[in-house]
Amino acid sequence: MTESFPGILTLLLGIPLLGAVVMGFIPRNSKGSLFGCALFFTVLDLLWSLNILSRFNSTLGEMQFVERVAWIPSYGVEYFIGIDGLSLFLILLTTLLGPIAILASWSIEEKVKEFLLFMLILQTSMLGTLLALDLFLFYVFWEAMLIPMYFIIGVWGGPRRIYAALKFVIYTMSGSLIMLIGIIALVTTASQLNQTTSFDLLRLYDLRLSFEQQMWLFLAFSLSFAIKVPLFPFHTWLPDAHVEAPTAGSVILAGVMLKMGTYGFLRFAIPLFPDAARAAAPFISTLAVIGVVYGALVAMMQSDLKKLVAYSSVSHLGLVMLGLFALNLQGVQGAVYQMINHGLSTAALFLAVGMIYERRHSRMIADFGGLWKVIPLFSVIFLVITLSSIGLPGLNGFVGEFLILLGAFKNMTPWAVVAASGIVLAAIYMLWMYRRVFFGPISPENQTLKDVGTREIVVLVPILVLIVFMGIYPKPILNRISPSVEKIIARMERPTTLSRQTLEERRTAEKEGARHAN
Amino acid sequence: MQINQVNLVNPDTLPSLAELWLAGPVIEILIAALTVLLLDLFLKDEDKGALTWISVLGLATAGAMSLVLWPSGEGILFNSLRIDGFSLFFTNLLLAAAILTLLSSVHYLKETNIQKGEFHALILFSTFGMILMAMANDLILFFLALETMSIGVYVLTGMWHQRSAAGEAAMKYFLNGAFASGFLLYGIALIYGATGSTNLERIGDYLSQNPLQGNFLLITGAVLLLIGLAFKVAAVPFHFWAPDVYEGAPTPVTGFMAVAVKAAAFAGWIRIVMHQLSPLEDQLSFILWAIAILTMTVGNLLALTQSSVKRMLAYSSIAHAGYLLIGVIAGNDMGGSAVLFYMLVYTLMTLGAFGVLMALQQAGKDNDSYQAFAGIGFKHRFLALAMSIFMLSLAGFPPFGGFTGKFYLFRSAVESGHTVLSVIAVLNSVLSVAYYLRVIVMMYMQEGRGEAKPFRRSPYLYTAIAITALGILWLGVAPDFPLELSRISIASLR
Amino acid sequence: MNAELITFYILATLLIVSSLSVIFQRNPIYSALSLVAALFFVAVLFLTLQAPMLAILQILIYAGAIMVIFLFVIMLLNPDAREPRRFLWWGFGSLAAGILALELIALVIPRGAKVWSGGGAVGPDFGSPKKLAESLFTDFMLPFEVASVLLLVALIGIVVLAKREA
Amino acid sequence: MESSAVMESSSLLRWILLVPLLGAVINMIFTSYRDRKTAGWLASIALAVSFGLSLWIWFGLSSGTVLNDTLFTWIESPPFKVKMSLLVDRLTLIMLLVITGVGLMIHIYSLGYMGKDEGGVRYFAYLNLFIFFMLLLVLADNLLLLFVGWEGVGLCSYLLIGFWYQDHTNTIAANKAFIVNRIGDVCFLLGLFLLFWELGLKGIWTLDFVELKSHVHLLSTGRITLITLLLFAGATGKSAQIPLFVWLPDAMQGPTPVSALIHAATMVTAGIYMTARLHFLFALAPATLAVIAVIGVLTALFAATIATAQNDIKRVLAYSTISQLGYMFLAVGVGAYSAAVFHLFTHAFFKACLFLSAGSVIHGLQGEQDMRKMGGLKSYFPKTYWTYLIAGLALSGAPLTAGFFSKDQILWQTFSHGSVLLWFVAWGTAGLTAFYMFRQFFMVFHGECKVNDHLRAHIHESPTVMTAPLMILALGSIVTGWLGLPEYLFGSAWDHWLEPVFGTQVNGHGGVLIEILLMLLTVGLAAGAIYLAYRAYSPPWVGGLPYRLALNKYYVDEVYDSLFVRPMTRLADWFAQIFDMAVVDRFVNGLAARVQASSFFWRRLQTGNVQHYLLYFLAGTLFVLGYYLF
Amino acid sequence: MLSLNYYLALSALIFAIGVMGVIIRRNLIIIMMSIELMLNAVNLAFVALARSHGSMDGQTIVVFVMAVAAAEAVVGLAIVITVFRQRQTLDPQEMQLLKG
Repeated sequence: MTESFPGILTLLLGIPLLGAVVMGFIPRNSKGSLFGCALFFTVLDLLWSLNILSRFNSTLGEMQFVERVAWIPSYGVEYFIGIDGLSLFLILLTTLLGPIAILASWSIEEKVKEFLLFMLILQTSMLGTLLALDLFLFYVFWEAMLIPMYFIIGVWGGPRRIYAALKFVIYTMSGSLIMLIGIIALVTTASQLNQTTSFDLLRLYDLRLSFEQQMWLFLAFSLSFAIKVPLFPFHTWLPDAHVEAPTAGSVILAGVMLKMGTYGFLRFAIPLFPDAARAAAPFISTLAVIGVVYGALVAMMQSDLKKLVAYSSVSHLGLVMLGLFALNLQGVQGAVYQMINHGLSTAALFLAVGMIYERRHSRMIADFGGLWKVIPLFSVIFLVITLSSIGLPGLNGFVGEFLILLGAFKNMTPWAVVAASGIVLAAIYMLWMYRRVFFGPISPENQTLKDVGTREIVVLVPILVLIVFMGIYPKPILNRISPSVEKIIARMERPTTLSRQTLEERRTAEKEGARHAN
Repeated sequence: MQINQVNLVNPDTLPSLAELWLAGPVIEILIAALTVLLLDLFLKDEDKGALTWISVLGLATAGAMSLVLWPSGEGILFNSLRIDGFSLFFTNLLLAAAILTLLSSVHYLKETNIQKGEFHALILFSTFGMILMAMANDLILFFLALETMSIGVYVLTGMWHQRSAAGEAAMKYFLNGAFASGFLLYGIALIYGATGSTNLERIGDYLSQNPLQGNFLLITGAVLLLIGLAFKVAAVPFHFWAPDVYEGAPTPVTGFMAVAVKAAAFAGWIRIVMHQLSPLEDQLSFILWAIAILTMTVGNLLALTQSSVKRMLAYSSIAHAGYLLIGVIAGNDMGGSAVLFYMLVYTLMTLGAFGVLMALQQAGKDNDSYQAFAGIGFKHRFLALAMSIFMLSLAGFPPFGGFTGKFYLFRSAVESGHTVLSVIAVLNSVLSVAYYLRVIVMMYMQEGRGEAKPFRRSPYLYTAIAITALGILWLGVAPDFPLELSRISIASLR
Repeated sequence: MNAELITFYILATLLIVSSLSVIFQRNPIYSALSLVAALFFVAVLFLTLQAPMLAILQILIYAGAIMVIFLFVIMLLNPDAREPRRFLWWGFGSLAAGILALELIALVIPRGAKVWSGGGAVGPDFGSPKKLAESLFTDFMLPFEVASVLLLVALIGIVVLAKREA
Repeated sequence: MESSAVMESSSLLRWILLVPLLGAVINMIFTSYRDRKTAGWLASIALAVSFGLSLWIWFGLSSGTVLNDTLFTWIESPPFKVKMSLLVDRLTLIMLLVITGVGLMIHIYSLGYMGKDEGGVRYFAYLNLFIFFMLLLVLADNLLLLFVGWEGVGLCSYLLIGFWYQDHTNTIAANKAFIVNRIGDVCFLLGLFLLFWELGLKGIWTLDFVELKSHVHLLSTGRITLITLLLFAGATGKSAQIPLFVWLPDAMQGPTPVSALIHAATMVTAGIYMTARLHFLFALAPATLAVIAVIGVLTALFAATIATAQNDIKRVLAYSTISQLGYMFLAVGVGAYSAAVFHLFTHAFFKACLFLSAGSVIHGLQGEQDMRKMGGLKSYFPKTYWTYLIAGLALSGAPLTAGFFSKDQILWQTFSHGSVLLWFVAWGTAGLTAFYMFRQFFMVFHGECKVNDHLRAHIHESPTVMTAPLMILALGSIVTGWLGLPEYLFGSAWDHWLEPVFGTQVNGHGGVLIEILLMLLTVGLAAGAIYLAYRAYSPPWVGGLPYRLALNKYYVDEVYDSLFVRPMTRLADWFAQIFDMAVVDRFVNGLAARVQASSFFWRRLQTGNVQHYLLYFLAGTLFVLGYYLF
Repeated sequence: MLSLNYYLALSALIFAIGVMGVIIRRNLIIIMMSIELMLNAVNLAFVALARSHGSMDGQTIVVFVMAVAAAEAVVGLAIVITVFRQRQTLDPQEMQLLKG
């Protein structure tokens, strides 16, 4: 079911880029038309992704809308993209958050054009990361994501933006470059076994590697993904980046980028190296669970709203990781679902925090209190988001958390039990924060805050609707996720690798063959 | 009487016209150089712009001639030059580097009162030397070509009289260079002693027919030769001259040195060490390995805390030499072509970066501290954008050429079993991100202190920068054609 | 011990002594003169190796031309002869150079490998101008041409460098 | 819910749920556009509709029939599948009637009580939302959906406790309630997981009550014990049992009708409902049942002793609630589910009535809750006085009141179950109950009036909209008991009604005589206690150590604080302030700093002296050559 | 005919002496003379090797080396003159503008 080259997915990738090009022709000082242009193209992209959703065949676990064109034949690199249940909703999440983040950046006054350009480029590169089925292509997008984000944090960020941006890039990059070596080593091994060089992920899936090889490669891949997730103890770039990033940056960072890590595990590290993944599961789950508890405890003590949300991400994504490494349908499906949930709720939290910040120019919890009195509507919205984030049944967060824990409970009971305590801790820190910000007596400087305006409602309502919808009726989403997850699970359970001995034999045979050929 | 005797030499052994015709591109450069020298005497100062055009035209003609004339795999002029794809690749690479250098230096020279005619002539002569280095099939020819290039560059370094650092740099460069030449020459002597010839092909024959184990004369020769080459590419621990010289030299010369000299030396490295001396691979690999690791680590580590961008770029070029050595160590065809490809990318990135530095030059003085970049990001968008591309590419971010090149290098290393080396290289890359991004930080994320005055609008320079930036993008996005070229070039060595 | 060897030893000793004198003389002029002596001894050694033409060239070019330039520059600049001597640094330098000599000798003197044994038979006109010219204009024709370019470059170089600002 | 039960589909059920939800949503959306009165009426009407529907079902439901209403598949992750599906059997129906009936009374009462509060609209929205979740809890046909209601009511409880959000103590109490509940909820979830996977091992993938019932026997007793213990741990949170009862007294910070509805009549009984719903599971785990019984009776005693020393009018009632819930769990523990539900039912009436009456008093006194500042209020609150008295008598177990029958049944079942010790403690607690109840009654309504003069001028009896529900509930406090008369009188209509759910309860040994004897003992004890309370408004041991312990609630909060809360916050603080920055991040930044420092260090090699460079060059050469030498 | 080894050893020795001079002397002109010594050492080696191989190549090469030596010497001295004009010294250690 390969599509012809500029197919619908290429269009999906191309629309934001086209927007960036068009924006080049808009004068620098007309903020309105710049925003209009960016919004137009991101909304167009959203609509297009909805079109893809409607055409998506929910019964298939295979890649759909696949496009495959040779790109760098001398490397064996292809422009090979496709979509399946794992990426579908992350893509929708990305296209949804794109216009929302842009709309939320209205308060940016300086260098608007550049900002929007970076947002559009970021959009393309994130979508590309999710769509790529060629390891090289994936890596290109994966790294390319960093650049616009680096600028967004570094130029439009808070007082310590430079430190944060640099830390973000260097930290992430140190992981991904190790992965690059992993990719190279994998492809090299594959080309020695198959006699052709190809970065085609789907073909690499079928590769049988020895356990030792798998372990090394898995390590290389997971380091990169673990930093992105971020898994404890690789998380310290996250609070810095979040605190300093402008609202849109935080939204995209938390909403989409962190998912790239977990998505990477799911798409690459686990299915490519199933035995290693299974062997590493206890170890990674331990880190994940530490992350759940640790993130929650640290979040509890934060005095800065953004930092709190940032650490809550550490906690939540720990849970996602636990689900992934439960390595059963419930856990993985829940993890995928939870990725989307976290994308929505954390993005919404950052948006909301950004809105307060715009009003009050402070993110310190201590500066607030009793806000419900003056901005009740905002408070209610914030409450719903908070509740989604702590996994209240009936809202989206619960479905994901429940499935994750259900899955984890089966395969790794002790971890699940500890992780479940994260649910309590989440309630503690989120509600404590909520209480300190929105409840209590109101101080005079907060008396004059304005409630949410139309633009802000437009920003938040789609997320709220999804939060509720996904909590009550997750079936259409879960249905589309599960065939792909089942495929991965099935891959995990296929007969294990060739023994090392056979592999050695094969390799020596090949070497000899090559020698004879010379 | 002597002359008569010479005439008695069998005319058949003299080079035919066809052979000379094949050497045409090289000769063309000489012609251009001499033309420039002569015209310089007659042209009035305001007309000296023509010199640029003559030089560029000469170089471009040489390139065109090489593309048209050169068949593959021939040795000419008593087999001392080889005309093959490899030569073709490097010839054009070096010509391009020279052209870009000349284009971007037009205004720089005007500001700094560097003698224009001599500058052009020396650049052309050096280029001539470099091209011969890439083509040389004879160690002695290689040495002479290297000396031609070196002496040209020594002089270029010291040409800027007003700047006393330039004299110092020239002195340092010269002393180090002559010292290293001594070792190189000693190495050639020993190789000659071991094999009885300086012709690479005959050396190759010798190597393939004789046992190498314990042949210390040969190995010592090869090692000393290696050291000489390592000096030219500024590999650690033979690199110490590089930062000082790069900093002290006029910026166009620095760019030319960082790119062309290195490219020529790597051409020698590939043709001699990687290709002809490949039977010695086992003996040399450890030394190469150590040098490569040291080079990239020291280069990156010391670049980290520089306060001058020019000097940072000097260290960065050391580090890049280390990356390039990975390809040499890999030793396979892929490694060779990776070096070629990366050399191409590196040429564009580095020339571009130095071009931007030239644009920042003010009132006849170099303005190359990080501070000079402060806040230019949103004032001088083109320069800042180009510089960002260069920096990101140097740091190895996709979708720029630097990434593709590094990818190919690492790939060759992994393929030949040097995974550890590539991991070390990768960690070094991480280190390098810090200082490359610092330039971007300066440009976009910090406010200028009012220092950044309007830059001179120099169409030549800006064209050169634009060409390099676009080239890097091209190499990053659609690298297939140049990759194929580099692969064919390496294959032509066999 | 045959005469050859004795000659060699004498020449070698003289060469070494004059070389050391080059680097240990305080006054550059004495150094230069020592160098001339050293070059001369090298020329004599060339003769023992059947390279008469080279011996002549050595004396003509080196002692004649190059050394004159050296002396000229020394006179021109008339540098202060007092040069601070730091013994630690000298120690380092000599130690390193000594090790270098030892290493080179240890590596170069072939240990057991009989790649060649010195002193093959050569014709009587070996080293003659004719032979040299033959070699120079056939196999080494291109290097010869390049050498001329090299000298041209050097020429331009000194003009550029040494010319005073207008 | 016999296996023979007839399953009937009825789309009526969903409307029971949806109407309150709709009310809540409408009120929520139009918070700022709607006046309080309309909002209140809207909420009440929504509830009335639900009540009407419940009644309709009650009349229509024939014995042995189970109604089912499947909406859609909720979560599916094969083999896991849970539907949004509702189920009504007789047990559910009782709960439905309690929730909607008592709820309706409280809604109406709230019209008066909250009529002047500025957050009135929000209040009614919350209240309706609560009703929705509570109905969901009891209507759920599977464990997970039940859990949704379970957490949902927790949320509403949180919102309502913190209703007056401008006061920190309220919101702190709200947080405490939610978090303590969550601890229980997590245990509940874990129990659910265990149940699901254990059954899965047997090839049964379900959480439906009906299917669970027919398959749980496949599980081993050990597993069931673990599962039930975890589920019960969940119940201790929601139903305020030891050790998770601490939130309930604080929950009294909410508006009094809320205390009546959520923290007395409905939500806190969710734990009882859950165990009753899963009685087939608990029945297979005798060890768990024993634990439940012991915890139940201990909670009953413990809370009752605290209640004797409290001076806050609502706190006494709160501890009383805890104590009564303990009774219910005692009943569950001895296998008397029917009795437990019966007590739940009657307790809903009289405790709601008590709370609302107390609310009436508080309302009249403009928010005063300290009983020491009351006294002699009989004349000011003629109607409230009587409703309070009737409900109080019912709580104390005065003969012929509802409490008399239901509590007596529990005591008898305990005794006949063979647990004399448990019976004895429960019996003693009954005395304590009567004592604290009437201590409160006398302190509030009799004796000298200690209300200050300023307030006294404004004391007023509540309007009819508040007293009417009081009277209805008071009536209920008496007549509901008659549904479950003991065997020796007319037999229990109640037990028959619930027979399809719990099966026939076999109450073995003993006999009528002993039953009557025990009953007399209880009544006598209660009468004595009331007399004691009449004589000495405060317990005779005032000032003693036991009194001080009881007054300070046995320092449980403090103990928890120093055992759990403070260590955790200290740990969190250490993580956040020290570990994260000084260890995790320091490692990262330290690495960077180390690299930078070494950069500076190695830069010093680059001296600028060319001869140094040459020496380095030479040294490099020497190393390289040396490598070949050695 | 002497063994080649004598000449090679002598050449190495002279080379080392040249190196030593380059490193320890603090006069640019003498340093350059030392470099000439190094080149002469190489020349000696070339001639000796040419003799032992019986091929003229080595001798021819020496001619080129002389050319290179001459070119280096003049350019070097020109640089020395420039530097001397700027700094009035021939001590390389006093030229440390560029470092770090």
